[in-house]
Amino acid sequence: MGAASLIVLILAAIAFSAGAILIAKVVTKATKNKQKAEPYESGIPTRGPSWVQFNVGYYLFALLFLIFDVELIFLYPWAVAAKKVGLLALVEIIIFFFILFMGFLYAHKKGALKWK
Amino acid sequence: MTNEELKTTLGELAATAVIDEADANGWLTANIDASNWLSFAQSLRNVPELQFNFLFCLTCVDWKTHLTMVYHLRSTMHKHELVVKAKLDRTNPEIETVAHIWRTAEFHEREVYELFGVQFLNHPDLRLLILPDGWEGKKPLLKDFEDPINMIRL
Amino acid sequence: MFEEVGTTTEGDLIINMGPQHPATHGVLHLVVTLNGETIKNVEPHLGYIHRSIEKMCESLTYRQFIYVTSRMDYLSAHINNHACAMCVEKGLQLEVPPRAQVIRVLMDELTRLASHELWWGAMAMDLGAFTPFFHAFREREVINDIMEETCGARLTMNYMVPGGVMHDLHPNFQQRVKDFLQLYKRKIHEYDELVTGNIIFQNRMKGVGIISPEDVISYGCTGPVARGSGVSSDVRKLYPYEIYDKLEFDEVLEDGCDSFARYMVRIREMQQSVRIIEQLIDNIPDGEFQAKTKAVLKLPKGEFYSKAETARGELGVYIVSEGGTTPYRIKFRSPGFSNLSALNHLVKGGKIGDLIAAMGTLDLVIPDIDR
Amino acid sequence: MEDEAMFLKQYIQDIWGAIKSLATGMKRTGYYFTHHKEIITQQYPDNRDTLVLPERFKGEVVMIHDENNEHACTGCTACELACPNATIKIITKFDVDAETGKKKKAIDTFVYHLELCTMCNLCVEACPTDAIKMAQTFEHSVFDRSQLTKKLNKPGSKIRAGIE
Amino acid sequence: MWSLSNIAANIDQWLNANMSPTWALIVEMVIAGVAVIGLFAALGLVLVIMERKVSAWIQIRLGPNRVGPKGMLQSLADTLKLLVKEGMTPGGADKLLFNVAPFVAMIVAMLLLAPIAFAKDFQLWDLNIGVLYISAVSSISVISILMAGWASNNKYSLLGAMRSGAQIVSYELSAGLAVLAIVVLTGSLRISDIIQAQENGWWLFKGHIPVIIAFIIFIIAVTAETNRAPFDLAEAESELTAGFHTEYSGMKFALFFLAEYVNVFIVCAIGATLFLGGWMPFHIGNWHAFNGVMDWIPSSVWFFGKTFFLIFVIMWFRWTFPRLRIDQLLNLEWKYLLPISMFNLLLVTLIAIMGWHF
Repeated sequence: MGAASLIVLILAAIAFSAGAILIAKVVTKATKNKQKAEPYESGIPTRGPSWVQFNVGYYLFALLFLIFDVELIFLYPWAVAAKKVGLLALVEIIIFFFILFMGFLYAHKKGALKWK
Repeated sequence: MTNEELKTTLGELAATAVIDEADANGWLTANIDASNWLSFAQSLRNVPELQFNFLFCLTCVDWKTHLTMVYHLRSTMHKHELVVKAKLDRTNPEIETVAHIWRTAEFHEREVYELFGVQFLNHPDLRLLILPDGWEGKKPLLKDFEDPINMIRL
Repeated sequence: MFEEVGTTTEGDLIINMGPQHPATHGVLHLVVTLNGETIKNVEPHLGYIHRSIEKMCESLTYRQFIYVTSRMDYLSAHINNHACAMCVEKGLQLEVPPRAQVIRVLMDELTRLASHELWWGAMAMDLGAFTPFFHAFREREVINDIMEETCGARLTMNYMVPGGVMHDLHPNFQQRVKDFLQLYKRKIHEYDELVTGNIIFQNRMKGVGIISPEDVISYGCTGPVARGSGVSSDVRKLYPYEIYDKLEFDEVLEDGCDSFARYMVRIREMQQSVRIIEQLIDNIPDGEFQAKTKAVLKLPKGEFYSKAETARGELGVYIVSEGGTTPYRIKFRSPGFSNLSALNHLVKGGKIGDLIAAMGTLDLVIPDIDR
Repeated sequence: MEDEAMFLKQYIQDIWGAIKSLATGMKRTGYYFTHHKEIITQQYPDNRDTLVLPERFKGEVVMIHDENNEHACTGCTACELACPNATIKIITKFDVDAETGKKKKAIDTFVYHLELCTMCNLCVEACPTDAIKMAQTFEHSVFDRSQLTKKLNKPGSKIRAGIE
Repeated sequence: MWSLSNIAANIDQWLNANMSPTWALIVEMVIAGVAVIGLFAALGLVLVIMERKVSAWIQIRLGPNRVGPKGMLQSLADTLKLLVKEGMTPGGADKLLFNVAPFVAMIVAMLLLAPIAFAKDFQLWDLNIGVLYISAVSSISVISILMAGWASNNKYSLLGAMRSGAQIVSYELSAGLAVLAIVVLTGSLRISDIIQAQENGWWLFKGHIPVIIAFIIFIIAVTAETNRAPFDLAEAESELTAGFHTEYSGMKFALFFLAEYVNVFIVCAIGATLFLGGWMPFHIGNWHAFNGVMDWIPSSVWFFGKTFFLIFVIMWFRWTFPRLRIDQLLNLEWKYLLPISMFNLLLVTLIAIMGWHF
């Protein structure tokens, strides 16, 4: 069916979700009260803002991922061609991985992979 | 250390302490003045022959005329036990905290504070632990506590 | 809305865990200060199930107050009752018949086994493994059935009375306990396969929630928490009551000081309990199961303190008597209360997952702490 | 080089040990997945007919009546005193003995508050004439709390002769 | 012979014979849309009851057995229950993000269906970069979780979202490297080519130990990517109550729930396609009689059989293992899975280039 199928799928997902939510809206009887709208925190009113500046630990991994994911994208065309190119492809990828691995070791030594 | 030896050591340590004979549990009771408690506690913990390092029970008794703090101490090294009692004024009960000597006292003193109203001087964190916020004033375990809603008299 | 983001410069997050939280097993309320995943401070707030049992007991007679104590640490109900009965007996200077002593010890050990079973399952569930919970209940149900047959109830038995036990053992008791021991021995290796040996579990537990022997004593921790740090604290060995001094069993000590050590203490303690039950089950002496007592019990004026080893540690019962039929003041030194006070020390600097693991190995029963 | 070799050996050993421990656990759960005979759950409301509770099970307090509708309760209130929760309330009356004309204390109503009862068995222990016992019923839920307050002596019942 | 592709071709013929090409295409699209929605709903129902039965049997319980024969309609009853539940939006929440997040989750799950070959010649879009498409689109799923967690204005949700952010992006790498091993062996990114390459044997059996290692890494990584236990830190029940969907209720929660299960299905389908030959029947060398019997089984049965087997394995993990801690989770990825899968890829390349595979 080709690329048109993507539109079909997106529309189907939206129709399905929206339909389900709408049916639920029609079927349910909603009541409003103040306690109900409070965020759940084990039954105790929350203290302080929920949207806080977050610990850097999580982001480090996102940054690392960015580096490696770019590398992964480079690998896709290589992977398709590897079999045809032959041993040269292997040598190339070893060099590529070596450089990458050095970077990885550097990050490791720097303690970027240690959770703080 | 046997009770006899304990008695002599304690006598030397704090002349003001009145040592009772062993009770039904076989433990000596040292009655001390509330103002001497902190220094007495420190020596109980630190004197090498005594080494009472384990405060296994801390509570208070309401005698209607006065309160009595009761400390049950044990030494895990020397395997001896001692009860220390300190008489407190009922209207304004105050005693030094021992939370820095035996850390378990921190929670137990908070419990006594809210259930009996004893003020522990220099306690690091003397707030309500069990009772809901805003309870201040009424002390449930005192004998004259009344709560007509939640207490059912049989 | 987004302006607020910058205002908390440190990025600390204060989270309420409990009273309605899957990991706190009851109504414990922890206020946790977090920085990212790292715990900076944990502060327990108690009292959600406080019934003031100590106050209630002041208006109950010496026969009546024992039943209330089943509701403290409901998983060690027998042992609580036992400690109270012993305290009253101390006051009355009552000799418990040998048969009653053996029955009491048997029941205590079965209770301890059942309690540890539940703890094992619940702790594995805290760590995210659901299956062990049901497997633990398989064995625990058998113990509960045995209890039900002899005591008439599964959880709050009220089987101990001053001077002995309420009924004699059920005729089936011996056989059913033996069957249970058979089953237990057949299944014990599954505990190791499912949880103890699991690499994820070990990594979650080892080096987490460390507490040194000195701190254990200072915080007044008892039971498996103390023994996990190598501090000898088993009341059954140190201050033997009933017939414990005639029995062959080891006090389980581990020197890891971490959560895994506490875990291993309980696992090995189960085996010691089985050992005690095996020694006694064929040697229950004949005779009375209850000493003769007066209809109305009156304790002489004085103070009485008795202690027993519950599944969670040392339970102390302190009765101040004025010579009447009811205690003037009663204090329960519950093991959970002291153990909980060490929680902040255990988890400070750890992750949220460590808090769950450390709390699991403290084996908190909230009614025991709140009383 | 020695160090690296040692590190690599340790690394592989770690992985091997980890996989082995995980496989052991999966073997155990796999065993139960395929062995349905080990299932231990009961189907509660379905097995009501075959459900046997032990005779000592403490479900609720009942008064024993024999076939002549006679019970053994003298109205001594020992159970009322023994109860920690004020579950039992005994209302007595004075029967006049038809033959001798003497007044005799007897039970009028034995009120039992099931909603307050904690099944501690102390009343049964205290009873000098074994008039009450614990029954094995356990399905106590009702829609109205007042239904939990029960009268234990059956209507028209009287005390069995010879019980003092 | 009866097969899904024949039915599709017949419908196509019939439509083109009776209508103009444009209308035929539109009708086909509608049919396809209805079909995927039906597949979605059916998958949700089947996987939920499967999960509950698997967990029950592992936990020596009976599991649901009241609704329908042997409890098989239980998940239908659950759906009805969720339908009549009120969908709440917490007071302080970012309303737009909060309500859009479940849609994003659903769209991502739906889009991933496009290149999957459900049976012989039965595929929505056999694009030439199928594998790349899958890994690209599946990366978006983390956005829905981050949106949901951030918008909820709930601390548990925020922590859960942050955790899953770090987790999903990390495990994406080793999953990608494991997939690349097959791409190297096949030399194509097209799903149909990959399946065709396994005509005489599945890669898992043809590719020696390195492919088996790649397969294990793939299974571990996708378990983590779909936030399933033992990697369910984003919704770590005993730590963060329900993690990123703590505040979701009613149908919005159901959509997240459904998206999670469909994601599990999709990653297992991809695993089955890459390593177990997709719809290819099981053949053994020259056993022609045996191979004939295997060929007789419809290709869609093969595909769903393999996929559900992998789903079972993932469920088996969930009901056996305790959860990892966040730092251990990332350690596992960065210190073990990533280096191993990089090294493994080299080995696979060597095998592929030297033609050592069968």
